[in-house]
Order: sequence, then C-alpha cells, then structure tokens
Amino acid sequence: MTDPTFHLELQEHEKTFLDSNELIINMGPQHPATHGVLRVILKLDGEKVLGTECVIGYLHRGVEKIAEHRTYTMFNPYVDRMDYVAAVSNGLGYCESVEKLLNVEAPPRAKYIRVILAELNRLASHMLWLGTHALDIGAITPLFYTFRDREEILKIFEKYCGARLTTHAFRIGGCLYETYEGFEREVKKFLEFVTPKIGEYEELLTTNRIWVERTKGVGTISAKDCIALGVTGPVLRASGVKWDIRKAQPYAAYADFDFEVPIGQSGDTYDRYIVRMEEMRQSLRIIAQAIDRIPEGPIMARVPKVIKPPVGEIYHSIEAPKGELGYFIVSDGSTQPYRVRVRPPSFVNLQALDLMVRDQLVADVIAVIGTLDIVLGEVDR
Amino acid sequence: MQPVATTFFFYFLSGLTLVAGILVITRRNPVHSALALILALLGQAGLYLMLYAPFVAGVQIILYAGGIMVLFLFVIMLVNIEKSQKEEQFNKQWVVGILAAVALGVLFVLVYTKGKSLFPERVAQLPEQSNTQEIAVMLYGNYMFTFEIASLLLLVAIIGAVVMAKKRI
Amino acid sequence: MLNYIKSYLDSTTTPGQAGNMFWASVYILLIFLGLSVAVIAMNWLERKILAHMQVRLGPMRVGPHGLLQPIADAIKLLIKEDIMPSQADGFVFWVAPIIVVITAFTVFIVVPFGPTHAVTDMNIGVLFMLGVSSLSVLGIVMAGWASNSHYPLMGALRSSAQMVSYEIAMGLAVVSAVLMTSLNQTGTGTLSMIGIVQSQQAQQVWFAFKFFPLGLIAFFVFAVAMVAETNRAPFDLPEAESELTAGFHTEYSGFRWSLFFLAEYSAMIAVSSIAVTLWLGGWLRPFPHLLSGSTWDVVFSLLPGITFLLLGLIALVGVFRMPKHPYFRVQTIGLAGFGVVLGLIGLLLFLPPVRGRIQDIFWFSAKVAFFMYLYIWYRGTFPRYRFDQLMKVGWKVLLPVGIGVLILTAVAGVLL
Amino acid sequence: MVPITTLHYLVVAAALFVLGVIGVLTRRNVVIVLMSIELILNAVNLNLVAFSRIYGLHGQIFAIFVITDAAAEAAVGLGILIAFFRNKETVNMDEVDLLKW
Repeated sequence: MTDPTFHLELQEHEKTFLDSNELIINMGPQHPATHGVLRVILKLDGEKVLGTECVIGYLHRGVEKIAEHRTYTMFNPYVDRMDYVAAVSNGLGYCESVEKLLNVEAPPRAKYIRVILAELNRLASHMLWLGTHALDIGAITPLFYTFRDREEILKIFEKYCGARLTTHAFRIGGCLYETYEGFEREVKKFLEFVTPKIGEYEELLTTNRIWVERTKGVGTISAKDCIALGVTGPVLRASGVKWDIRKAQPYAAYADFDFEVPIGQSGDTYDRYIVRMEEMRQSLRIIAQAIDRIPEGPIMARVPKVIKPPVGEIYHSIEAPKGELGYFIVSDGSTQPYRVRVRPPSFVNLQALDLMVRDQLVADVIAVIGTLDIVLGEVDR
Repeated sequence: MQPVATTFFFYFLSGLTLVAGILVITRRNPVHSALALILALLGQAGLYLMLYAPFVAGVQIILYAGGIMVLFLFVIMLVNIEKSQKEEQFNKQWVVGILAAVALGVLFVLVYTKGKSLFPERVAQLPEQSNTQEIAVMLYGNYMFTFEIASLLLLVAIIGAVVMAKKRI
Repeated sequence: MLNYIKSYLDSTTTPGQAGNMFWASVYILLIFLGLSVAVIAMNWLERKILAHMQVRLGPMRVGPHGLLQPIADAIKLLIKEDIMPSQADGFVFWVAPIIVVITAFTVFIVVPFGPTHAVTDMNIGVLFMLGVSSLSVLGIVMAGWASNSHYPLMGALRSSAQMVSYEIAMGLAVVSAVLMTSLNQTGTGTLSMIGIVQSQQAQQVWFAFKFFPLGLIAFFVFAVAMVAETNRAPFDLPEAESELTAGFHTEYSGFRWSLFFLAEYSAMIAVSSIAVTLWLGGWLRPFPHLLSGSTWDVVFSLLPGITFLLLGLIALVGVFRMPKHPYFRVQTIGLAGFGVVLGLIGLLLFLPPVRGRIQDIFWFSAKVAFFMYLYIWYRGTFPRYRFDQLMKVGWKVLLPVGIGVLILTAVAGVLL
Repeated sequence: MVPITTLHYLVVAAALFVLGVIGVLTRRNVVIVLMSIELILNAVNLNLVAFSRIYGLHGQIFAIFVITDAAAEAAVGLGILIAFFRNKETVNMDEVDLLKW
C-alpha cells in the first residue's frame, strides 16, 4: 500500500515471522468497531501489531473556526455536537468558561441543576461506553441492557429541556429552564432503578472468565506515560493517578458533595473497566446528595443581554466523562470570541493508542479503542 | 453393503482421480493444484470404499484431505505465491522427465500384463462389516512394533518441523 | 403400493444396508427437507430467543411474531446482487461455498434418527462424520484466500488453525466414547453411529453418565470443541464481527453468503447430533430403566404429541394477545392457522401406528434442539476469546483433559 | 461390460504414479513438487489396498502406515520449505542448491 500518510518504520528486532511483507490493513473508517469514522492503519505480523497509525478528520466540522463567526450565545449549541453522548458536560464547560470570562457566577440552584444533569450525563456516557466496549469484545447482551437504562436518563433530559441527545441544557449565567414538576421525584426513582442495574452489568462481566482474560493485562499504560501523553479521565485514574478535576479544582457545586475518586493500579483494560463502573456508583452518590440539598432560588444570574466579555483570555476545564475537557477562549472585547480552542479528552487520549497496542494482537486493538472511550465527533471537532 | 453399479463408479472415480492428478501437476497457481489434489484424494477414498476398505477411506479423508491438505494450503498462503506464478513453471529437463516417467509407466503396464498370472484373480472374502475391528486387532497385534515406530516417526516429524520452521528456538 | 410402504416401515435395517436405492433417495430428500426447515426454524428461534435475552422483541413485522422473517430473508438474499471482487480468484471463490455446503449436508448420511431411520449405517460412521465435517475448513480457507482481501484472509487463517487444533481434542473425546462401546460380552467396540446407540441401550446407560465423571468430562470436552469447530460464539473468531468485520465471508453477498449461513447452521446440527449419538443416547428416550414398564412407555410415547399440542396452544394464546386492530387481522388469522396446524400435527402423533414410529425421531430432535438452545445461550452470554487464548484453551486445557480422560476410561474399562 | 478386476486398479495406480513422477521431475515450484510426492504415495496406497483384496488386510494396514508417513513427510517438507522461503524469498526448486546456509 502506498499511503502518503503512512510512515511507520519497523525496528530491527521487529522483523516478521517469515521475514516476508508485513500485512498492512485498514481498520476503518467503515469498520464496526472503530466507534464511528476512525481509521486505524495497522501494521501486522500475522496477528501481532507492529505499529498503528490513526487517521482522523473524517468527521471534522470546524467547530473551533465556526466559533469565531458566532456570538457567545450562538456558539453554545455547537459544543453539544462535539461529544454527542455527553452533550451536557460540553455545555457545562463552555458556559462556565464564558461566565469566568464575564466574571459572573451562576446562582446556587443553577449550579445544583448543572451538577445533577452533568452527572446523569456521565452515567449515560459510561453506559454507552460499557455497552459498546462489551460489544467490541464480543458480549452482545450488555449493550441492550445499558441502552435500556440509558433511555431513562434520556427521558429525564427530554422532559427537562426537550432534547434527548444534544440537550443545550445550560445558558451562560445559569440555566434557562426551571426543573419540571416532579423532577426530583423522577430522579430519585431513577436512582433506585439504576443502582441494582449496575450490579447486573457487573454480574455479566466482572467475574466472567473470558472477560477477565480479554481485558487483564491488555493495553497497559503506566502513570508516567499517561502524564507524558496528557491522558486524562478514567484512563489516567486506572493507571493509579488520583486526578479528578471535580476534586482538584472544584467547579459548579462539586465542592459541596462527598464522593470518592476511584483509582486503579495496573492501568490495563480491566482496571479501566472497574474504575468506570465505580465512577458510575459515585455519580449516583453525587446525584443523591444534590437532589436532597438542592436549594431554592433563581436559576439565572444577571447577565447582560448582549454578551461582550472584556478583552482577555481564559482557560477553564471540567471533568467530562472521558477526561479533562478544557476551553481556551480569547476575547477581543467584541460579541464574538476571537479564538476558541477546545481541549477534547478523546483526542488527547487517542494518542495513547499506539503505545497501548504495540506488540499485542488485533483483537486487543479493538478492546483498547473501546476502553479509551473515544467519540469521533470530539476527536475531529 | 453391496456396492452398486461397480463398473460405472470405478470408471467415474478413477477418471476423476486421474484428471485431478493431471491438474495437480499442470496448474500455475499452487492453490488450484492443492484443490485438484484434494479432489484426487477424495476420488481415491471412493476407490478404497469400492475395495472394501472403509477404514482406510475414512483415514484418507480425515488425515489427508482434512489434515495434510490444510497444512499445504496454510503454507501456500504463508509463502508469497505471486512471484512464483510469474516465473517459468517447468524446469529445463522437462522433456527428459516426461519421457522417463512415461517409460516407467510403460514398464509398469508391461509388468502387469506379462505377470498377470503371478497373482490370483480370486478375491478374498474380507469381512467388510467388521473391517475396522479387524484392522485394529492386526494393528495392535502383528504390527505392534511397526505402530510404535510410526509414532516415533511422527514425534521426529513434529520436532523436525518445529526446528525447521521456527526462526529462533 | 401401500403394502410396499408398510413393508418398508416395518423393516429392521436402514435403506442403505438393505441396498434399497429408492428408499435411500427418499430418505436423503426427507433429510434435506427437514434440515432446511430446521435451519429456517433455527434462524427464527435464534433471533427471537436472543432478542428476549436482550430485553427486546426481535422480528415482529413479517408474519405473526415474525414467523415469516426467515423466508423474507431468504428471498432477500436470493434476489440480492451477487458481487465478486474484481481481483478475486473466480473459480475458487465460486467453489468455496459449495464445498462448505456439501460437506455440511453429506455428514447427515450416517446420522441415526432412529434404529432404522438413517440413510445408511456405515462401519466407520463416526470417523466419516468427523472426516467430512473437517473438510469444511477447506472451503473456509479457500473462501478467505480467494477473496483476495486482508480481513477474509485473516479470518481464514484463524479458522483453519482453530478447526485443526480443536479437531484433536474432539477426536480424543470421541475415542473415549468409542472405547466405552467395547465394554460388552464380545469385547468388540464399534464406530457405527447406530451401533454406538445400541451399545448404550445394551449397557443401560448413556455414555455421558458412564464411569461418572469420566463420561461427563469427555462429553464436556466435546461440547466445547464442537462450538469451536462450528465457529460459534464464544469461539467465533473467524467471523468476529467487531474485529474482522465478517471474517472469511466478508466479500460474499447474496446467494453465496446464504450458502455459508446454511452450512454454518447445518454444521451446528451435525456436530450436535454427533454429541447426542455418542453421549446422550441418540434416539433412546430418557429414563428407560428408572421409569420402565408399559405404562411409562405409553406415557413417553405420548410426549411428542403433547409437545406439539402445547406449541399449538402457545400459538393460540398468541392469537388472543394480538392487537384487535384491523391491520393485524391477517396476522391473527395466520397465527391461528399456524397454531391449528401444530395442533393437528400433535393430534396426528397420538395415533398409535404413528406414535410408535415417530418416537425415536422426536427424542433425537429434542436432544439436538437442546444443544441448539445452548448455542444461542452461549452467544447471548459470553464475550469472545482472543486468538492466543483460544489456542491455549484448545492445546493446554482440552487436549490434556482429553488424553487424561481417554487413559482413565481405558483403565476403568479394564478394571471395572 | 468387463468386470472390474484388481488389474484395473493397478493400472490406475500406475497412471497416478507416473503423473506424480512427472510432477516431481518437471515442476519448479517446491509446493507442487511436494504435492506430486503425495500423489506418488497415494498411487502406492491404491496398489496396497487393491492387493489387500487378494491377500488379506495387511495391505490396508500398510496403507495406513504410508498415510502416517505422508503426514510426517508433509510436515517436515513444508517446514523445510518455510525455512527455505525465509532465506531465499522464493519457492523455486532450482534455487535449492545449497546444503547449508
């Protein structure tokens, strides 16, 4: 194959079994297990991976450039389209960044609503991850269980803001919508509903021999490598680094809640699975606390009708389900941002793919792509 | 179980075997050759059945067609055949080779026709229903020593194949 | 004419042994027909059972409860464009699915559905079945190679390695069952499928429970190896969807693809029938000695009819649960008709002359159906093995266990 | 119709043997040469089984041993082929002109 983008060089000791031509296969962009339109060029010796190269950009929409031609308010819905399975977190990050730039703060009730929705969204994102990850490894049933339960979350979103996926739930300065009648009751009911379901998933997978064999020791990445590559989120935590922005630099109302940051030790796929499962439980804890303590009051701060932040720049990041989601916004004092740069967790985490799959088998590439939990909308923006 | 239409099946199966044999040695693509060889082996298994040797026929199918030929196909896929397909297929002594082989064949036929009287035309009554049992009794009785040697041979072959094929042991 | 048929029905050998070409052809046609129906039913059942395991409904639109879905699928596959990659090796590409199908159907020549219900009884029955079903790997390898594409090639290589390695464990398990057949007065065993069942009858025990737990272990080894042999989950690496898109049949479409599909399901039925014959007593009814006597015989002989009546009843319950909307009228009538047909079959099976003759076939099919359910269950439960782990299971677990069981069975056979 | 006698089988076996010898002597592709050797072995087998019709089961036993031998031969031969291919990047018989490398 003469692909101009392909420039993997074989090291001397990495000669193939027969010293014959190594197999180069294109995994994607049309492949059932690359979670969208990721193209991975694999250099194989039989089944062993000698090297990989990710080709991205098939879903590039120029979100960052679009921002320069939209007002701050108009750009808000666009961020939902980046990580479309965790749209609430994207919106939360963007709104908080602009609020920081404007120097306003959302009222407490709005912050609590934001936390509840963001954590629900984290649950939804992790459920989708679990289903597709298990599907990649060959267990087809968990997908349907997680989709069944994710549906309940999406129903809550729909009732709250009318949209299921790209919610556009928050506005700069707070929330647009007051919670609907019976919101608290429904969220509580959902918590009761979903707690045993997480046990159900774990029952199917955690002690399943094949699952353990397929995930233990696969795609191992050390804490040092994680930090060097800028990997964040559950992937970093599974390698043993206790770094969660919700704890480290609390935003929204996270400082008020009591929750654990689960960490793993070996940084393999199994640890990442355990960390995410535990994170789902912690999310339930946060939601339960928030729903109990949610204060009364206004949901919108006093924000000018036309948002014109002072000249300056701001970097603000939040803990999205997939890792650190950061917004770097440069304002030139006009109604439109001069530059918006998004630090998407999926994009940064995807860099670790090559390191994690070298010398492993083709089946592990699938497992690792699944465990990195990438969303191509966010990688390509 | 009496074979039906013996004459027809004999000519059909032996014709199949011979045509497949010709294909084996003439095809340019080794995979096609291997396919033809499988066909020849299966045709021969049919001939064995007609000769009241069902066990040998079963072994032929399971070992030859199912085992050895898979090995062949495996190796053909491992080695790069595109290059060898473009090369000259027959070597320089092919005329001499064919002549020698045909001479050998003529010799065989001459021996058979001249020496026809040497072996009896009668057919031994072999117990077809208990063929497998009889073979087992002989294999573990008269031929015990040979059987052990065959196992040793297989062991040697396993080790030899590993030594040959593996780059670093 | 009727007398002729009746005289055959009362014969005591298989048509092949009797040298009766006509009845042998009839049997072959019947098996072909039955197998096609079984594959269609299996397709529907797999989709429905898997769907209900996964909290969804499965096909519901084509026919009542999607009963006509497999037929719709078949029509779709037949009229689909038959694509052949331009760089493919045309002849091999064409012949590969045919080889797979032929091998999958040929093995049914020796499958005994009853003491006389087999096309023929071969002296080398088990060997023949194993041998011919191992030929299907050739078709798979050829399909993968001829597609001239990387994913199918990897699928083919995986498949050949997998099938060749699991055949060994499978063969060892089979040998330990064949050893058990020789534990009679004459001391001679048999490889014939009918002979194996008859020796289970004579020894009054299914081989799965003989020399407990040895027979059970051998049965377990075979049950695992047979799943690997048919490339089904959790050993479905050659066609692992999330890894190799579809493995060896990635480039196949339309009719040729449906041949692979047909072959896969009939191979599943074939290996299940080997397992049933060797370990679960073939056509013998359960508890022939615990619940013996003419009363129990009658009770067990009523079971086939009762089963069909029950199925018909389920269909009729479904009729009452159908929505009352006029759109569903045709479907409701269809389901009612299906239920009535099943019920009529059930009633037919109560007739004494039919009852006596159909029993063997019923018990054999019921046992095979149990294995088919297991296949679906595995698929709904297990993740997929990785290639090296698959090899590890085959060579480091099943093979030593198989050898151990073989040795212990021989020792037990001599001592006990 | 002439009844099929042992001689008929022997002639078929001889023809198969000749085909195998032609393949060994004329082809350059090592894989096909190995396959021709299989043909020769099969011709021998057919002979043995045909004679076992006359002289009893010994021929069939010998055929089984020959099949065992063929399996061993194929394994070692293909192993040599792989080793050869690794060194020379070809499967051409004429290139096999070194005993050691």
